[in-house]
Amino acid sequence: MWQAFVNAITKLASESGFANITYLNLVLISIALVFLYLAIVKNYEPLLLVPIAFGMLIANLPLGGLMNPSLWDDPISFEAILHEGGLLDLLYLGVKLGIYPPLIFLGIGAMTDFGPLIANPKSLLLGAAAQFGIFGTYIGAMALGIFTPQQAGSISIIGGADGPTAIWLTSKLAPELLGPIALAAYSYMALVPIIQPPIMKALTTKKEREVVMQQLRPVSKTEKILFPIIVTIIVVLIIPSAAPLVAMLMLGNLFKECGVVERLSDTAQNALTNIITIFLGLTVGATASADKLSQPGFGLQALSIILLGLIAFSVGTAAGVLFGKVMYKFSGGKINPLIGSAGVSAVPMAARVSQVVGQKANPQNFLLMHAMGPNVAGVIGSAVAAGVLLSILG
Amino acid sequence: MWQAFVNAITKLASESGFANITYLNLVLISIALVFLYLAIVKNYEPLLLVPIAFGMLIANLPLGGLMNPSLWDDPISFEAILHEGGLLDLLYLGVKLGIYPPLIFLGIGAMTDFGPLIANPKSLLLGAAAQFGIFGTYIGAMALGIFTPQQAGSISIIGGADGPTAIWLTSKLAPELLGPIALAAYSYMALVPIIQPPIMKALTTKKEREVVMQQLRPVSKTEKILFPIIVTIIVVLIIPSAAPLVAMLMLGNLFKECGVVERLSDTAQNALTNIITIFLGLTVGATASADKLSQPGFGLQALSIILLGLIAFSVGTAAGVLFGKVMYKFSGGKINPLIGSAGVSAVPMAARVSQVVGQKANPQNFLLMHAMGPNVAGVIGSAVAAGVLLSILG
Amino acid sequence: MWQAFVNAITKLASESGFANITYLNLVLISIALVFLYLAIVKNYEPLLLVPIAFGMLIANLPLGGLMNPSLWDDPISFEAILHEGGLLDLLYLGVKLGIYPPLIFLGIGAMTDFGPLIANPKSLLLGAAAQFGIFGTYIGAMALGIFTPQQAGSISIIGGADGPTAIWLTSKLAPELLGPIALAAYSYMALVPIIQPPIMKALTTKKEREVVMQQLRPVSKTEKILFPIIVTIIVVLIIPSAAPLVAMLMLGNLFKECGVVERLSDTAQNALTNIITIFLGLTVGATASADKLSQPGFGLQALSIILLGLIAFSVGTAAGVLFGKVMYKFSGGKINPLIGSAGVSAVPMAARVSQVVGQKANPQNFLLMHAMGPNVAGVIGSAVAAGVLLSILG
Amino acid sequence: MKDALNLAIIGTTVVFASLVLIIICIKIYTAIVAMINNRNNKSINKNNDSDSGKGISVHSTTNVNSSSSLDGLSPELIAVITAAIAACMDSSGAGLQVKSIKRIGHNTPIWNVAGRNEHILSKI
Amino acid sequence: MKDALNLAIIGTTVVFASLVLIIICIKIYTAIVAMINNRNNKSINKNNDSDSGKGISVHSTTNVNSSSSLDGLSPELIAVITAAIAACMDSSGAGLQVKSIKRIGHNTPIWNVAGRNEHILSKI
Amino acid sequence: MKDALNLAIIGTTVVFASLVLIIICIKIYTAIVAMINNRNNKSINKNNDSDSGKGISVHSTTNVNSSSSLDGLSPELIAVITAAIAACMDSSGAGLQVKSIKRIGHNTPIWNVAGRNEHILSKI
Ligand code: NA
Ligand code: NA
Ligand code: NA
Repeated sequence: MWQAFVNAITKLASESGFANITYLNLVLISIALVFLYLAIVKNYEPLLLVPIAFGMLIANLPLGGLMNPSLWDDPISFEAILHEGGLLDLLYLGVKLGIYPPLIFLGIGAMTDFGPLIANPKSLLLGAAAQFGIFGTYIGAMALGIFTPQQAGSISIIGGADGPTAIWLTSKLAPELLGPIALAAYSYMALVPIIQPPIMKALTTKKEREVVMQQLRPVSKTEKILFPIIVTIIVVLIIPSAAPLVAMLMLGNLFKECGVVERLSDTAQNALTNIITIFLGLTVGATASADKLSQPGFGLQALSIILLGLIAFSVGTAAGVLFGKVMYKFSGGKINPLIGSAGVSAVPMAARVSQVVGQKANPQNFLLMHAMGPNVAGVIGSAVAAGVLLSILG
Repeated sequence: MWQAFVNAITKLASESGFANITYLNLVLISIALVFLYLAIVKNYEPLLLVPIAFGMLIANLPLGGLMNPSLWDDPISFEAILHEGGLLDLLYLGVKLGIYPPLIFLGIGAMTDFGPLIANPKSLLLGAAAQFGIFGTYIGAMALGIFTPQQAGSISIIGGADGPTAIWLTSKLAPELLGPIALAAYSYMALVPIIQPPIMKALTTKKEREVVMQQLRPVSKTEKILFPIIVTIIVVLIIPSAAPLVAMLMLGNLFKECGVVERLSDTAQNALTNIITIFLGLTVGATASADKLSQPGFGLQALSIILLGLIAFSVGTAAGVLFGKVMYKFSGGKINPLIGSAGVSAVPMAARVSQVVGQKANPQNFLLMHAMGPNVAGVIGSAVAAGVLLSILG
Repeated sequence: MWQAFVNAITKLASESGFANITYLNLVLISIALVFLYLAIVKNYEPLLLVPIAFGMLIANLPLGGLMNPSLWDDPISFEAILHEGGLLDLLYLGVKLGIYPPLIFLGIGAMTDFGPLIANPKSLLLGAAAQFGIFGTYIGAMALGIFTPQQAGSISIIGGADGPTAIWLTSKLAPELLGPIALAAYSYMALVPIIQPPIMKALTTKKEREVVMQQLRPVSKTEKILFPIIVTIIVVLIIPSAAPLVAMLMLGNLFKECGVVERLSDTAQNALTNIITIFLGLTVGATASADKLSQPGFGLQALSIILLGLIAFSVGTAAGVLFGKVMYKFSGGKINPLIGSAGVSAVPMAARVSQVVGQKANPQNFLLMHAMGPNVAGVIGSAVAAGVLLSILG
Repeated sequence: MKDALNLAIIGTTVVFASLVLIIICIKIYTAIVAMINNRNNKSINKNNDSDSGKGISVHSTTNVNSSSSLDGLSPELIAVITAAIAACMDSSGAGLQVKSIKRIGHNTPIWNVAGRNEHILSKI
Repeated sequence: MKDALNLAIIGTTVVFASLVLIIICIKIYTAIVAMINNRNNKSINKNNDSDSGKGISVHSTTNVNSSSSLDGLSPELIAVITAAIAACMDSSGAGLQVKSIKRIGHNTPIWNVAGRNEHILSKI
Repeated sequence: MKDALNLAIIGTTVVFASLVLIIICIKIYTAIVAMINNRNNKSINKNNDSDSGKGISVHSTTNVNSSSSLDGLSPELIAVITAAIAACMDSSGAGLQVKSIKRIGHNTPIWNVAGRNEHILSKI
């Protein structure tokens, strides 16, 4: 009996995580803990980074069987996933099937006020200009020569400064990079107040930054209701592959603005978005497990993603500001170029940065509302950009 | 390079929706916009019609790939749907598998007070009589000769004046008509205040309309708790095929009345119902796409559905009022026949119409509560009727 | 035509539940009604027992087709379940795939304050000791000779006094006993205030019961944030098979304590937990249908489960109290052994029982907070025990 | 067409049969409930004493027998609400939209507050 | 690399094209809305009378044409909020976090309250 | 039966081993936290000055080091709650059901209010 006991304990011990943990697991666990620290103590986009980092943590504790990366190799058998999948595999179905990001966009749409954009439609140009961060980075990523076009496209979408869009595109083009790209996207979004100001100051004169913009006109309820319907029709007609993101974003906004379905708007913003955020974050984080990331050359790829993400944000910011300067010229000095940087999205952080930098140059300067226009335009812009990338590379 | 650019743009343009939109798409988009207008501006059942109309809109913007009707042809392969389905295909699983309507009934049950019905059980007869709108319309639909029995059954259930019941039955019997039938059902429910009063006035004398009914007795908590349990047992024993709807309706009501699971009652009424409503409306609307509706003869069918739906509502109203007149006679003038029209369900609109018409005849007349009895009885009645239709035609 | 009518009615009647109900159905319906009574009138864990009992009720009304036990025989085909499953089969997927119990643990984690445990880590020993109720019962169940090891393990987990853990383990080891085990687990949890006090009084002296424990130190936010992270790492490393339960419990707690994701914490506690509770209860109850329970020898098994469940609770309580006495000795009389009984979990009932029994011995005695330590430790302890059982028997 | 007529008759029959059966059951069980309530009301004083010595009962038993459709609202509150509804009924028959009178349930988990309470108690 | 550059140019073109098209549409439809609103405002007095006799209208039609981004908040409330924001803006440029001004919607199902109302009405 | 006994012993061992390991870790990390807190408290005055010039910090960092299980409730509030609990504890040992002391989180999206604020600011 003693022997049996010893045997059983030995078997349990050999099945325990202690016996099976790898060096790479430890590295990834450490990274997960750093992200937990950043999310909780430094307030880096905690709503997503807490679940993502926790997912990364538990996926790297060996043998939990919570997620089995081998199930997701092509060709995928859903019957096999249902038979053998762990908890996180099953929740990950919502990512793989492209369900979670559009539903989060539904909630974001129900939280977004497009009023400033409708009042000043030219803002959309700034939201378009800032997407050059995406396409510029794509060229850079391809130039490195270590990424497939699909991977390069997924990395470049970090420059969209929009988490769900990045996750949605990456899960379709390069799911093997989902973890690192999501982490980079949300980290840089949190770092917007650090990254953007130096670029904005370097590219503008004090006189430009001091420009006080004209009060936006009030926008009627009818205009706000028509906006999501019209944008849906235009964008889906031009670039059908962006339909899941844009249509859901606009449906959420229609719920908010139409004023007759407050129940649905409220649930889309809260219960639904929160549930999906938990599942999305946890499973996206869990893809960053040692099982998946141990292929050769991954370290170099990871470093490149970090670098390229920074480039993407910087280029996007610069493009937005420079386009803002063009509009400053054409408008005869009525448009403050600082609102251009808000075009990268990162709602509402980037708009606040415009406000802060503008107010430093001129304490009477309230750019927040003017910057919200390019800011929400950037969300539409990067969804369109994601649609283009998916259409060409998918 | 210029050539490559032109080629790529040409390819994108040929893949865009502009190049692929059909005449029927445009017609259906216009109809969707009309329904959005009715829902938002005219308050036609906006909770369902906003999502349905938006679903119809985006499903008719070509190539979005949000919904692929061909995946739903018999025999259905769920593995294929998971591999190739768009966002709306995946959400439509909840309709096809018959999950959404019962869950909405759970929420409706948690919102419904059966007290007036328990206080005056004879109301159930009126709730039964009004279902003649369903069966009368079935005869009419078959007489037209352009519908299969399954289609005729699905159309006639419009007379049940109960959206989830209509969607549930149609998704099982004639999914190809789901979009038009759902639109007709919710539209006519919104039109109850227009459709019913003339019929009610035509069939009753002023003296009948002036009848002030006796105050309902208070109903004890115990009676309210026992009601959903007993109704579940009876109805599921008699007509098992109605079980998903009736059992969920009654479970929701038990949550509400038992007083010890307020958490569950609250979530059933709000978060759960709202989430399902969004998914249900969006996907039901999306079934009304040109891909699906372009078979020959569809235009005639659609017109017939509109006509038959109106007949169904009218016959149901008339049957309820006429049965109310019978009860007026038998009760020695104690029952106001106007409460009979509320038996079609369309909760709580039809009961309010009884109140309004009654008050017009006699300003001291408060029929609302008395009409709530037949009104909620009509919900049970049409669920039973749907069970019969499914059992015979399914 | 009259003949056709008679035929159709006869067919409907022969398809009705009245014609097909069995003796065992009636017994099980009666039991379901008794549990509804206990849940609603006697407040026996109503949040779970109302849905469980209602599920049991409707699954025993014949021919509703809500649940088809034959679909769940090995080997399971999920494609077949999607094609032929009833409403409850489809919702039961969340049980079978092991999704619901971890998500409920997420909500429980977000509701649990581990502060008292962190302030007095020795409480964990009491939470460990009380798990002897599980393992002691396992020996007893095997000794009876009528259960497989998997069934014995599932029955013994009733002693964990933790509903979701019991359901999770049973759904994996012995799904054929899911209904009875869930009913027994929740019933005994509700009976904790009846079962525990006599055992506690029998095993302790009045002097021991009178011990007033020292005020717990305040616990800092940092300590509370680190706790879930550290426990996840340790437990998942030692016993990976417990990962789904423990990781989700701790993620929920991290949401609660980190203070930066209140949205997620709120939804995890409310909307998500409530939705899952409804689906879990309903489908677990529905497994207790006559179709499934009619195999020979089941009556004896059911009675054994009732008996063994009581033994499990009693042994667990006794083990906790006895270990408490050991700690009383070693601490020089500073620890009140009454807090040991709280180690069985049954949060927060068992801790309240410690409070009540302690206060009876000494009106100045406030043990509640001290008993919360072992109480929440018991949740972790039984999750670990479930992991061990799954690892050895699974 | 004969089939269609047949289905219509069967359907109407089954709907009426089901709902009549429900009527009968309601009549029966409400009569039973009323009977039990009457008996209980008579014996309620006696039971009150014996119950209190019954031992531990962590939750107070919900009083499911009290016949009240008002969930224990105070008369003052009812008066206010009544006035509001009356005003509403006068002005318009159709726009009748009264907000629900309901108490919000408190579902806060008790063990959430344990640490706080203990801390507070020590200051008493 | 040529492909990459190509994709970048195409992408930028499509993004700009889409957003410019949206700009054009916004300009057009806001102009139309403004035109209709102006016309409506002139004829609003006339319509008010004819509308009221139109028959049953259970829900009052939502006034979608009123141009207000403030959802009908009273001036006093706005003054209070304004002061709060101003204070906030002074002290810090970055920490700008204003709570939303919003009315909570009431979605209580009307038929929940039916039993209660009836009971109450009988006391009037 | 030998197998069963074996499993019981192993199970108990593993449960105890896990929970003892957790005890050890709690002891270690709480000691570390306490040490860091002590050090921080000493140097807190110095840091306050240097921090304020650090540049943009959009969210104020959550003060995770403060040792408080009361989440910053004011003493008056605690007094009220204490009284309530004390009253409750006196009357009954078993029915102890205190409502949670909690602040409702505000998760209103900031960009919802942008239009309103801007409009308001222009009136200042
Ligand atoms: Na963007
Ligand atoms: Na009906
Ligand atoms: Na336990």
